[in-house]
Amino acid sequence: MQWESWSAFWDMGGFAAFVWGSYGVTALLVVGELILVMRRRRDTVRRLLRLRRATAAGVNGRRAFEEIVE
Amino acid sequence: MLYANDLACVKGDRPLFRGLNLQVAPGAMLRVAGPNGYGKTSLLRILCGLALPESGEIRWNDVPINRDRETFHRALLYLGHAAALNDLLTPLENLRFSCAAGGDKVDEDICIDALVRIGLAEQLDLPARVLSQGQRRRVGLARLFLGTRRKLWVLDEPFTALDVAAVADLAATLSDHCAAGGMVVLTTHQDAPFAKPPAVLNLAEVAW
Amino acid sequence: MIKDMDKPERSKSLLRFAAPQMFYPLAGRLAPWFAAAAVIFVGIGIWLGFFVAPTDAQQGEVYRVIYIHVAAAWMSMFVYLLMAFWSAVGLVMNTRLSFIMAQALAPTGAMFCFVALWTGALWGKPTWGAYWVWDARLTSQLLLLFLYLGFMALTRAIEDPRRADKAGAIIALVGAINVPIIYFSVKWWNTLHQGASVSLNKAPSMATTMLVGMLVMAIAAWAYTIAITLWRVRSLILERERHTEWVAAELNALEGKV
Amino acid sequence: MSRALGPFAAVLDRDLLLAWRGRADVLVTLAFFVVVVCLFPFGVGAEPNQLRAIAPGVLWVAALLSTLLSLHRLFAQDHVDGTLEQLLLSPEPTVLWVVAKISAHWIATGLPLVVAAPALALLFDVEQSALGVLVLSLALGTPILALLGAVGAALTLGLRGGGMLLALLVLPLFVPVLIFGAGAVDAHLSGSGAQAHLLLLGGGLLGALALAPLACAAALRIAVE
Repeated sequence: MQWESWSAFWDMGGFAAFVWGSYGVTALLVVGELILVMRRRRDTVRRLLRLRRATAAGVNGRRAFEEIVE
Repeated sequence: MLYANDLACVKGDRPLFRGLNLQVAPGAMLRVAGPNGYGKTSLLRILCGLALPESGEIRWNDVPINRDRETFHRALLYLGHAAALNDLLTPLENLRFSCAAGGDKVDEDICIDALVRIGLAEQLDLPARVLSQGQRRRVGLARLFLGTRRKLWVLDEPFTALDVAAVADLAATLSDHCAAGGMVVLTTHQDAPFAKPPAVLNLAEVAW
Repeated sequence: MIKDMDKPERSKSLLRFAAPQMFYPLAGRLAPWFAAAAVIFVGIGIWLGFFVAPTDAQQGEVYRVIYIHVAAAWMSMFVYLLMAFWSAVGLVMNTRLSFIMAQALAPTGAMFCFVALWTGALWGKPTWGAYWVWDARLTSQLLLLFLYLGFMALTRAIEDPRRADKAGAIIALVGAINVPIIYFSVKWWNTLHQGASVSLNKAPSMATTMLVGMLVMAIAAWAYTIAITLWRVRSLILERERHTEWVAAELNALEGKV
Repeated sequence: MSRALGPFAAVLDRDLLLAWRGRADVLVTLAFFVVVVCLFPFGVGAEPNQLRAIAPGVLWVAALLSTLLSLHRLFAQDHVDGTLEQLLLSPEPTVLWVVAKISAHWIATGLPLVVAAPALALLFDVEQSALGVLVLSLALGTPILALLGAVGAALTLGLRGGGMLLALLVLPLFVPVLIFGAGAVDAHLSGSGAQAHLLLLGGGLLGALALAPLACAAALRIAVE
């Protein structure tokens, strides 16, 4: 075990800001990316579902399709 | 002989047509009809190899056009909506450039005769930017009178902005071209006095 | 004209996964496993890096940033080359899935590139007293980030998906050819201006545990990249193939859940 | 206008004629180059040996930015008026007239920069001996910028916000040219000789001449779709 105590661990030999700054931002970015990908998938599926309902309801698939396409 | 098999096209994310087959034999003329937005221009551009179809294949004399691009383009003359005209050049310079760029050997007086015939005698040496929309389209059409040995003519709305006399003259030229064994694929909203009524492909009936 | 790879043949060859319809469920099954592997390896890597590896003689504890910095720098380079590979495959075989793969990789590559720059800066401050130093590797890393941003900006700026795919593929290939050129010219330029003294070399004495820690973190980064890319590919496929019946069927299945 | 000599001569003649008729644009590019170069003394201060030190870099960055700004003129007009479509339908190989277009563009915008550079260098009190190397490095470097820039211009053809996107795409690719271009003059001034830099620029030019038109032709084909 490298560290005498947890507080020494967090202090990281006086470089806490730099080490935890690096790891913290990296963790933030990784988790952020995961959330973004998941949300993107959910939004895509929702948009396609809404699109499908609209085109199914439209009189002529082609006409309704044109109005919906953002 | 132009032959297209099972063509499909999606513009952006709008599906236009699918499973489209067409065949243009020497001497034949095909009119592509259909309301706006059904992909008439897209089909023409796909036939020329300017655009890639979603799926399907196009053959010229039984050779896929992307396999032997040079032979196909040597036999093709495409006139699109834009008249391929640069505003800073005169009609004569523009016409001579499009011939040279297409690899045709055409000397000056033939170009002048073509421009005079299409009704641009006075505008020969004016910069193209002063020309009217109809005059600009005529410079594009002048290439049809140059007697270049291009078999397949693909014309997008050739008759727009032309007066009655020019329409008749152009229709006669197209009919002569077909009579001489050439092929024409065109789109137009007005019926023109062709020697023989063209075959019609209506995109509205081609389901997606 | 187009060798139609999109209709799923029943052949048993791996090529059948080139069809988006076949690849979509496969990606769905594989991604969680890679994600799990990533979590495990990160755990081991952190444990090795922080609790087993000794303190560095010269740099003290701050060198522990190396575990992320090196892994991210490697990944940003590999992901770009992977993008160039998929772009080349896409242009040659005209399979749309290859282009989708390249575009799915780009954001993760850019993220690693930024992480490498960020951790490089935070590591640089205590070791040489400045957040940014025109070190050859850091500078080429910065230019690599511009290449990533250029790729992503171009593919998003073009509405028509097919043109976006091919344009992105071309810039990825052109960029890939230039990456070594940029790297060596920057290296030449760097030694010219500042001499070799100031450069971000690795911690001199690489104790085995440090090395192992770094490798484990690199593997973790690989697993993470594969997982996140597979997920992103799935949503890209859904967007691209929305006209097809199989997407309609897929949407039915998802009707209630979303 | 020359007789029909095939697409290469036709495109080259036409574009040079167009550049001559639209020479206002050429003067604007040149004026921009001069203005940008003159800005630096205001920003950095007029202290002679400092100016002398930064002169090669300033001249090169200004040349790079001028090239970047004029790149949109390469294909935009032809794309709008339909000439690009006709050229792509020409039976002759696309690469042929693409090289012609880029050469005409370089003659119209790159060459004036090379000619103007020595005069501007005098503003920075650069030694006489270094002027030769400066001109040579620009003469070798600006065509590379034009070739690489043409690929970016073709890729961003017809896109809104294309200008910024074009800069983002090509600037990283310009960095090596800038390094060895400006480096050549520095190396000459420091006495270690500029052969290595100039040879590298020459090699880069040949490489770009061989590869860039291919990428540019492919990009044009998809831009017109």
